[in-house]
Amino acid sequence: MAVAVVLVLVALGSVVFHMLSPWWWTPIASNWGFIDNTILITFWITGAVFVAVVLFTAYCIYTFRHREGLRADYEPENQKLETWLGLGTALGVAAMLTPGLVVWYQFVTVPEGAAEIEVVGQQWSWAYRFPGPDGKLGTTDVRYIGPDNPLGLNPSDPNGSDDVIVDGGDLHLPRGGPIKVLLRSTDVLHDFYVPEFRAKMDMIPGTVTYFWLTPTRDGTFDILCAEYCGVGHANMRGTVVVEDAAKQKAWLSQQKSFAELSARGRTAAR
Amino acid sequence: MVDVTARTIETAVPPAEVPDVELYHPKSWLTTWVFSQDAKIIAIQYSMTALTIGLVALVASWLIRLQLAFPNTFSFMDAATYYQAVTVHGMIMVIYLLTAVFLGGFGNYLIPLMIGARDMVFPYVNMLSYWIYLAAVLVLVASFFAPGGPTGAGWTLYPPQAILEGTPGYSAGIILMLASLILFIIGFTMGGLNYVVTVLQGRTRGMTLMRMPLTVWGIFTATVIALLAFPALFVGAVMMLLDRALGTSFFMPAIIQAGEHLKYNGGSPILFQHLFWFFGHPEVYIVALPAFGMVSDLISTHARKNIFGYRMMVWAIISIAVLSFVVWAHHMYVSGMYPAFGFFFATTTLIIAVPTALKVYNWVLTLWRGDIHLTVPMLFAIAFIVTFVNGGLTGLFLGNVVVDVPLSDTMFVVAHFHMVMGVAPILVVFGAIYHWYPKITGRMLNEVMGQVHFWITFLGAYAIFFPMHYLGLLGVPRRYFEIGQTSFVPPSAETLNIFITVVALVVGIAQLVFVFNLFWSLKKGRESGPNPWRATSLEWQTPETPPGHGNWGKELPVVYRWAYDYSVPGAEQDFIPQNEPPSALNGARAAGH
Amino acid sequence: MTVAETSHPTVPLARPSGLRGAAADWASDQRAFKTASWGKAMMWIFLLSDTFIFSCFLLSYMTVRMSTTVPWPNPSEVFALNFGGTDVPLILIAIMTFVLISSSGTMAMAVNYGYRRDRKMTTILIVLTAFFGATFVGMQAFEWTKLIMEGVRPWGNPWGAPQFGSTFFMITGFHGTHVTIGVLFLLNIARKVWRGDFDEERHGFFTARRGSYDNVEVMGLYWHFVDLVWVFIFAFFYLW
Amino acid sequence: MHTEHAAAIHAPAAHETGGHDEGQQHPIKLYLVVWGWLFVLSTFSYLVDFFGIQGMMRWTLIIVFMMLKAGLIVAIFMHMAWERLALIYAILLPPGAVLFFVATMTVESTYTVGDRIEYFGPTPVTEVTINTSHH
Ligand code: HEA
Ligand code: HEA
Ligand code: CUA
Ligand SMILES: [Cu+2]
Repeated sequence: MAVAVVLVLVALGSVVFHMLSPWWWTPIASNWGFIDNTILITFWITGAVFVAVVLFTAYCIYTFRHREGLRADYEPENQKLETWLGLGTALGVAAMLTPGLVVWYQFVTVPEGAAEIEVVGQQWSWAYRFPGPDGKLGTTDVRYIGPDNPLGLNPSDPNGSDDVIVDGGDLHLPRGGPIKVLLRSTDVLHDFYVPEFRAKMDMIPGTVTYFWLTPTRDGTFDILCAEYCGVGHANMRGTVVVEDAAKQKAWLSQQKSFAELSARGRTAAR
Repeated sequence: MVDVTARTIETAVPPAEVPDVELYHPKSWLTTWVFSQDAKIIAIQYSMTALTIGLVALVASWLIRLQLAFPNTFSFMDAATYYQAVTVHGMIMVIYLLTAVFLGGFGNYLIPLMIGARDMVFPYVNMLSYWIYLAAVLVLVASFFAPGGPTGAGWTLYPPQAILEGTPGYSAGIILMLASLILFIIGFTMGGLNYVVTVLQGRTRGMTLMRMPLTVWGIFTATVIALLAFPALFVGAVMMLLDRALGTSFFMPAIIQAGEHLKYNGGSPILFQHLFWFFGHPEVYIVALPAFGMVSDLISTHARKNIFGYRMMVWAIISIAVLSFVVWAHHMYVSGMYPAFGFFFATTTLIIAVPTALKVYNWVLTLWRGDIHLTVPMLFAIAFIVTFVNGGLTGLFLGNVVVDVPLSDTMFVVAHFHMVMGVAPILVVFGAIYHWYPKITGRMLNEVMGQVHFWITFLGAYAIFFPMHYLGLLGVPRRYFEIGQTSFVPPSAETLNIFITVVALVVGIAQLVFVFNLFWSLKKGRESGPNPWRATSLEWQTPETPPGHGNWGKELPVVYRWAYDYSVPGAEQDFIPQNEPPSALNGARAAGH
Repeated sequence: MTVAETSHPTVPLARPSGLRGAAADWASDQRAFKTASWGKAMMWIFLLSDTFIFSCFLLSYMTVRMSTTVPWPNPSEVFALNFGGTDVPLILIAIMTFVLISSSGTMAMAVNYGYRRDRKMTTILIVLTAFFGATFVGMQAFEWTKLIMEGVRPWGNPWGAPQFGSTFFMITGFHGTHVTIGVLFLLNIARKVWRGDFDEERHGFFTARRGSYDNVEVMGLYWHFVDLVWVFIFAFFYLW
Repeated sequence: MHTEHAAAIHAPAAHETGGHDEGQQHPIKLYLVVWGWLFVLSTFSYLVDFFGIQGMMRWTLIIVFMMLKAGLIVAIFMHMAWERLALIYAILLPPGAVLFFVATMTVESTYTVGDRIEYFGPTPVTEVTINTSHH
């Protein structure tokens, strides 16, 4: 009896908690509203299943609780029922999976002409690189990294010399256009994660990963590291500023290029 | 409808016997109680060791919760300690507690009894299995005291981080951890071969696979996948050990750390992730399938009704086991692996939900028109259904590749796997202990203490982990020593964290009631008699309780029916033991036709 | 719906063959593998698990080899031996392969003689197997020494990707360990055969179970497996 | 065909644990023939390398010889050919999971190496000295 009541309370309480929860996702700032929609679909379907299963359980417990003289039915199986339940579940699963796969297709397909930027993670800070006027990022290698070459650009790659390097500052992104974010790490795994963007991806040392997004809302957002990377993992923060393209361009033009940085490095060394 | 009971033996043929000379005969106190080759004793040794080390993991979870609720409060807590606590907590809970208690504990105790065998097929190897397991636990414990402490690499032990400076315990801790895992796998393999071969080759007369209790099915299948999944972890551990100790570069690309170029070059960090999850995903079913099996038996027995859709249950277990080998990369959706894998693995992952869902339906449908006795084991079983469904459904979020992108590595994942693994199977462990304790000791566990334990644990655990999903939805990452100042976490989340912690402490303390009950009832518990739950399966039909040497006295039982003949129409009692010959049932429909 | 079958322990049962037989075996009571003793079933399942271990080693080797951009040393040259001024590629490995295959041949025959209860031949053949096994390990030791002298280390080598040495030592080391363990067990079994333990169904030292010539076959399974693994190592490590 | 053979040679186990002493009995000649074939096949694989055959041809030959050898060992030496299908399937089907894993890793490592070449340049850096002081 008490169990049945408690189960009803658990089911309803969970729904009420869901409705009233102040801990809902952070307002979105990218094109990945599709992801939110998929989550919503999933919430609806799974929520309904959860409530149905728990309420039905509660009902059974109440109705078929032991009383003097009660005897259970003998019913080894009912294939028709099981088939229908199986089909219904498959349908529910398909209803969630299909939109999920469609959006995943969008997620892994970078639109033509997306601007490329690079984010580099290291224990426990972020650095960024923009292609210079030539629009191309130069090749890199961890083994080039040195005091005047913090991101390990290939000195002999002409594409790299005009690359703009932001080491230690905030990241500024232009609103409105698709951006392909290339992710690289120089030591261990990290994960570039901005809750408002929804998208995230691990950075793996020894290779380059990516995701893409279109920032849609101006603002200043936290960058977190979402893959455990040692004791400083929780302190590996950064800031990303989304602003309109002109402003972002102005900011970019104030940053140093690789050529400038290494020239400075060479003079300093002398 | 198939008449499952119709499968009976017409003539009683003399059962296949292991002659007495071939039984293990303990010769001294030491070989009876310590270096025992009797599966029942080994089972108790496994369980006690696992529960004891489990308490360590429970204490670690308090440390974790205290830090998350009250950052900057405790002087004993810094980031390194926190990550060590998280790692030790996760690793012990999954491997050294749940895997060991389900397979080494319940497996050893129940398999021979439930299939009508005198013991495991190779008792000596079985004994070695326990001692190697104990060694693995001791090596793990030794790492707590090693210079630098235990590893703080997270239970997933991802390289390069796991073996580099910057991770606590990167020098000695990780080496001991890997050594301990390797030992565990060797020990487990010795036991696992026994469980599998005993089920396949050691059953008594009339015990077909399709008459076995689902408990045996769950444990058997879990053992099979463990034997095939642990190799991947073994290989990963060996390779990481070499990377750490000899400086090989299996998982290590060129790395610069603190301005210094390390000697590594060209390795593949993501290879380890694949190896780990090729093991890791089956592993979560290794701890889920035995729970599925046992909970089926608890529900059936205490609802006095046959388990609904037995054959479907068996096929569901088998298909979950098979599918579990082709879904592993759902833990790696945002790992930077080849992006198109997402399509495949999302599909297989969600397909697994269908057999699992059928199992859930069948549990609930077993309650339907049952005669439900709300005993303590039954309460735990019901609580399992609720928490498992909740956790399983959040798994569907994570399995649906694109939905996983924002949720991965957040507290949502933590909430998911605690609900589905940290709560649901743990509830089954408790329920199963309340259920089988009378067979093991001859006494019942105290009912009042059981009720107290149940309510606090069930409601408490739900209150801990249900709200936690919402922290993840907010975007709070997992494995965060402290979230500190952010623009997106409202202050109210701190209150929520404190609430969770307080409940966790209460639930933790409540386990002491259970521990106390275990010891108290040993002497003071009500005597149970051989079959207090009036259950059908063979372990309740032993001539002695607790079962004596060789389990069955002179003759092995002969099995005439499946394990679920409850409330058979026309039968006198509401249960017919598996070894009750058809002729003994006056007019019961169960007689072979 | 299959009806439960019972197999009588002493009277032979005509069991169906093929797929129906498989279904009938799985649906029967007592034993799923009708022709396998406990020991044999256990060994087969252990070997299945071990197959997964070796496969994981090999696929890890494949992965690191395929993902590195550094050239891979040419095994054909690395494992060449110099005979009278000409380098014969891979010759040592070829000889090792023949030795191991021979040991497998003698082992298979030992099993056969065992079942014929020809104790003398069985013992001789098992000892011969152990001898071939030991020779194999010896040659492997030679090969290791040679490579180490040439500067190959687990963490690097003079010719290219460091993973070459790592995987080489790891995989051949793990295989060699299997061979070594096998040799020890072979000698033990040989002793038992020689002493007639299996004719008297004498109880094992550790276990209460009675000894029988089945044990020779179980040992053989292990030994052939070790050979089998070498076939794959030879193809994937040395010939790739 | 071989199952009838099996039925003929296997008197069922005399004893549950002891197995069956009637066990596997085949003419010794069979083993010698297989032994011979293994020698021949090994020689063939060796010759593939000796004559420096490259490309698809090399792979095909290596794999074919390997599979033939493995098949002979498992079927004859390990007596798999005379086991009942129940055992054969139980042993031969699970490695399918491994094959799937291998296929996955083939794709994964091709992807990795492609990325490495694209972003780090095709040739490794050799002119930069690697600091070996650590370790
Ligand atoms: C017992 C352990 C257990 C079990 C059973 C499961 C079950 C499932 N898990 Fe979970 N999982 C873990 C333990 C477990 N998991 C752990 C430990 C981790 C984290 C490891 C780490 O990173 O540290 C994890 C992480 C994890 C991830 C990775 C998340 C991430 O890191 O980003 C994913 C992603 O796919 C996932 C999915 C699933 C799915 C789809 C199921 C499914 O099997 C669930 C199926 C069940 C149901 C679906 C409920 C019953 C169904 C119904 C009642 C009907 C439904 C009806 C309709 C859909 C219409 N799990
Ligand atoms: C079975 C597995 C299991 C169980 C039972 C638990 C139980 C608990 N876990 Fe655990 N947890 C993990 C598996 C488990 N956990 C794993 C795998 C991780 C990931 C580690 C990583 O990231 O590397 C993790 C991580 C993890 C985190 C995330 C840390 C982080 O990411 O920063 C947190 C935070 O709250 C947490 C809390 C708790 C709490 C409060 C409990 C409990 O206190 C809940 C309440 C208690 C019970 C339900 C009773 C449990 C009973 C026993 C343990 C038996 C004890 C023995 C006897 C009674 C004799 N756990
Ligand atoms: Cu960087 Cu976590
Ligand atoms: Cu999983």
